[in-house]
Amino acid sequence: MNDSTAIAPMPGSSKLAILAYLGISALVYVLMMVLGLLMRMGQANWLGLPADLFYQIMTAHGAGMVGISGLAGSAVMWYFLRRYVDLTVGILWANLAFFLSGVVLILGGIFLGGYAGGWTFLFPLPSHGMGLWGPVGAACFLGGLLLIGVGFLLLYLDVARAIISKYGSLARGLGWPQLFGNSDETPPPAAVVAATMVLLVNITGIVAGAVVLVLILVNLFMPEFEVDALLTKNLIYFFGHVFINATIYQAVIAVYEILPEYTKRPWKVNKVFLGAWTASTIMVMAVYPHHLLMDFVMPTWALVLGQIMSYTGGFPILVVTAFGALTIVHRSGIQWDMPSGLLFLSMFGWAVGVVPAVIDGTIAVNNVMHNTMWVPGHFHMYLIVGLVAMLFGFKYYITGQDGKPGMFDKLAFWIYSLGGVGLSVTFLISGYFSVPRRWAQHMPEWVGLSQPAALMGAAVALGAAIFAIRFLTSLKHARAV
Amino acid sequence: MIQDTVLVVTLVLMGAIVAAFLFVAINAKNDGGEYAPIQGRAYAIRSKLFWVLVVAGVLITTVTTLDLPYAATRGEMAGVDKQIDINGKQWYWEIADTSAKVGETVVFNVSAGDVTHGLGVYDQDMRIIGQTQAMPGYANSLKLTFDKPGNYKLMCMEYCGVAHHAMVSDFTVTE
Amino acid sequence: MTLRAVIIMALGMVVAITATPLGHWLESTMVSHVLVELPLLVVAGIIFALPLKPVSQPLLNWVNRGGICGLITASFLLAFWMLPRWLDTSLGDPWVASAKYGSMVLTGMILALSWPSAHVITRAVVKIEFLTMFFRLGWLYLISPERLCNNYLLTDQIWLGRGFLLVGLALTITWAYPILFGNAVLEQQLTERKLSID
Amino acid sequence: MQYWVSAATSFLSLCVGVVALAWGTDGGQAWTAESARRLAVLEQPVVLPWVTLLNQQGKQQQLTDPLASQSASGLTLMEFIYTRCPTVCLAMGAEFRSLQAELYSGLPSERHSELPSGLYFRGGEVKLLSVSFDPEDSIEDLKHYLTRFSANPSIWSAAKFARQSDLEMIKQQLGLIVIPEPSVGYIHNSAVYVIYDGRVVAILDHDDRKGIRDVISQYLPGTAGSG
Repeated sequence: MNDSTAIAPMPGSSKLAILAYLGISALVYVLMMVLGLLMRMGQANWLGLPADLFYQIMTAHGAGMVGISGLAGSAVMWYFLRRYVDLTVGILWANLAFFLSGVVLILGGIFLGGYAGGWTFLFPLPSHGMGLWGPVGAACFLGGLLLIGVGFLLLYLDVARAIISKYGSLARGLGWPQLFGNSDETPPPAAVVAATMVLLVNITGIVAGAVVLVLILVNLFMPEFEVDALLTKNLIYFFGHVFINATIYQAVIAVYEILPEYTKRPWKVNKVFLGAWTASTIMVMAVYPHHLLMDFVMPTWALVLGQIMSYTGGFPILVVTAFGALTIVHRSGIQWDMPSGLLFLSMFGWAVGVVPAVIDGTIAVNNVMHNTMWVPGHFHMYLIVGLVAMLFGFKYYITGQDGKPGMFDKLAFWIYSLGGVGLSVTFLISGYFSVPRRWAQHMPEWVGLSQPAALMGAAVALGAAIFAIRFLTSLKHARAV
Repeated sequence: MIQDTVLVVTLVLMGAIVAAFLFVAINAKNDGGEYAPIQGRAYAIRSKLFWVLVVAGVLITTVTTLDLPYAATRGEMAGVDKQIDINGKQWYWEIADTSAKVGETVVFNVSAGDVTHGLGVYDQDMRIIGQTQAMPGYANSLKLTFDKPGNYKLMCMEYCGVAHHAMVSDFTVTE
Repeated sequence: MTLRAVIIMALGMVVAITATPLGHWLESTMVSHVLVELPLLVVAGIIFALPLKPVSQPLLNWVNRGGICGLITASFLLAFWMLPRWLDTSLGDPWVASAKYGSMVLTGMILALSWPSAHVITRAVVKIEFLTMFFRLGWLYLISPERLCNNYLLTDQIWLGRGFLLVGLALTITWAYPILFGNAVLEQQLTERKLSID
Repeated sequence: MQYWVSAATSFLSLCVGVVALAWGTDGGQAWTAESARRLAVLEQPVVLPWVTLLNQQGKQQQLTDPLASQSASGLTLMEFIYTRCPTVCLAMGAEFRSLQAELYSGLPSERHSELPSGLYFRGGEVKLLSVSFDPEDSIEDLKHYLTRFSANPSIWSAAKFARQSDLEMIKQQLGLIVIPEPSVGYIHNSAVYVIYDGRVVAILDHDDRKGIRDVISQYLPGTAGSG
């Protein structure tokens, strides 16, 4: 690899790659937030957004956010995991290459091919563009997703290889001998446990996604192969749910690694911690039927299981990770700066977002809340205030911007966090008023809800833009990888 | 209305989490010295919290799964006054009958002709009283009892293409 | 058993399949055609390649580094004969049938000459793509509204679909188990060939 | 250097593979042998060989000329059956019966505009022919087959091969597959063969009514209404 372009003073292809991941993600986040803002402004009647463009933007916003979260989360995981295992830098670059080619295809499919079938490509919508898009546009979109999947597959396989060659097996990576047996060996560090969980669920998810994407592609060009809509939906939600969940599970490694540095208190990997991550591994894969609670034809047991998993899935987050963060910070004499502040905020965002999520996962509630604004309400809470805060916290950390934050940083922190909470709460309140999600045009009585939401969205985008600029202008101070 | 309960419970629980984080954030800067005692107290609280959540979870799960909206789809039509077939298409609803009487228990047999849609039934205050997915190849049966007369709306809840938001039909409940 | 004996047995198997009623019998149902006959030919090819390995290694290092070229070629050969059109045609046309037999043996040989030099990530990708393809094909065969091969009944096709899914499942378990719970061979492989991509 | 050679060979094998798959599916158009032979016929019509058939009256006739009355510019829809067939041939027969009703409206051509959509053709210019490939089918069996579907003898005839060797030739030339199967009789590929001017110009699904109409209006533009 050619290192001459690496950023001084610490050359290294891996550092350059991690910074490329983070830089690209910072820009894409801001861009996607602007797209989100445009949608909210459209719904607020402040912007004349034609419906086709709205839905194209919606598709780009969804696919873009999920994809870039996966990319940025994997950078965090990679950065810390490399402290413990031997990862391959070439694979990191390869993933980025696959990702960017996938993005080109997806954007082409959406804005040239007119594809506006939503990032969830709910079958058989991709083949029913009704003139707005044709099979080629849809195929570009789906092909782009496939390419991105291949890249991530390579990355997770390399992570698996590295973990297995050091610890022997993935079960050991999850600390099973310590959890279930009487092993006295030191359990693997938190980063390894989390990475093992993530690679397990994501490889499984990518395989499911790769099967269903190809089947939908076949159907696009050979409609006589009629794919079962319910089975497809199961696979899509399995894949989609696992992937978006895993973004947070890999980014949280930053919290495990950085908060102890600040508080001089270790984040102990004990049985409770290991048990929580093993439970998460299973629950993240088994919880997806909570997306299908309104598919009455699904087997009742699967749906009840979806409700139960959705409730218990909150345990490891609330009782172990968020509680652990609180414990480690409480009366620690921590110095509040951008990394510690954003990471602490992120734990709050994740924990608080679990509440509306779990409540919506109750069948009786889902019956009036499913596909209302309540749903984006909960996940915007733990993506904006949780995941993205986590990622920007890490970006401040890696560019050495700890210590006393500047005025702009502080301002951005408060604009971003209050805007994020406010935006999510307006989503939730809209859900309370039964406003459906994914509507280009809102009924007059709902417009009043979208207007404050648009303002909050603008605040979030502004805050994130300041974070991004601060990151990109501090790259030269970046830590060694 | 169930939405009110949901909102109150959500706000209370979110409030509790806000309080916990604020409490820790405010106390964070004071150095409490040794970590072990702090950790010990925290673990004690955590195990209590765990058991509270477990017990609450068992109770809530039991109560909320006693009455599931799936019976009609499984063919239980006892006490049903009327069945109405609804077929979702890009972008309109084919509805066999657009009216019912107050007090009637209606089962909507919902399917789709092209792509997946979602049938949401909105009351005159524009609040959802029930919904189900409309999928090609499947029929979901949504059972509802209309207590109040008025103009209800049937709206699409699952994104189905560029005129998704225009997929609204009227449904009248008379005395 | 000596290598020579194994090769003679493999040769016998190829002859039996291509020149005796055994082949016809295996081809009488779609499941045995695709999931027994073709894999047997591939296995024969793998055996035939065993003595070639030391001889061809210098050339392979040159044109087939990391086994990539070979694995791509083998994938396309397999994909080609998974096209219902050519599987179907091979039953009536002796030329096409010979091409099928030949390319399956060739696939085995290419695999045997590529796999040992393939990087562990390459192997994992190939394995995952392979089992994913079984799930896709199984699903497609189960939902196909019409006969894909004129020579086989619709029910035959459905059995093959189920067969694909079963094989996919079996492969998943076989390959996932050591990764999840560990085995010595795997660990050794992984530590020996740590990296070489960048 | 070694690295680049291998990269080049890998890329080359990728290209060759893609080309091979494209060739093997006629550019993604023909994934099955059935679709391949249909595509081939569309591109290059097959000239029918001189084959003698025995029709339901026991009379000899040529494959290309099922009804003596037929004019040279006429069109024949042919399908291959066997009369004991419990499954697909029944469906094919039923389809031919309804096609016959459509073809034989009994109206003169100047009144075609009065016909409801779907009833396009005047009888006499399009003929139907069911050919049995089963050597066990007798003249009587053919007669029964036609009676079962209320065939109009001026439109629809049934026939068998006068010499079994002709069947082999037809199988070769048209890609007709007939495999004896103890439990069901035969496995065969069901299709409608459109014969025009002694050549097979299209092969279609037996229930592809729209496709059949389109071909007819393509070859006999004067007789068919607009679809």
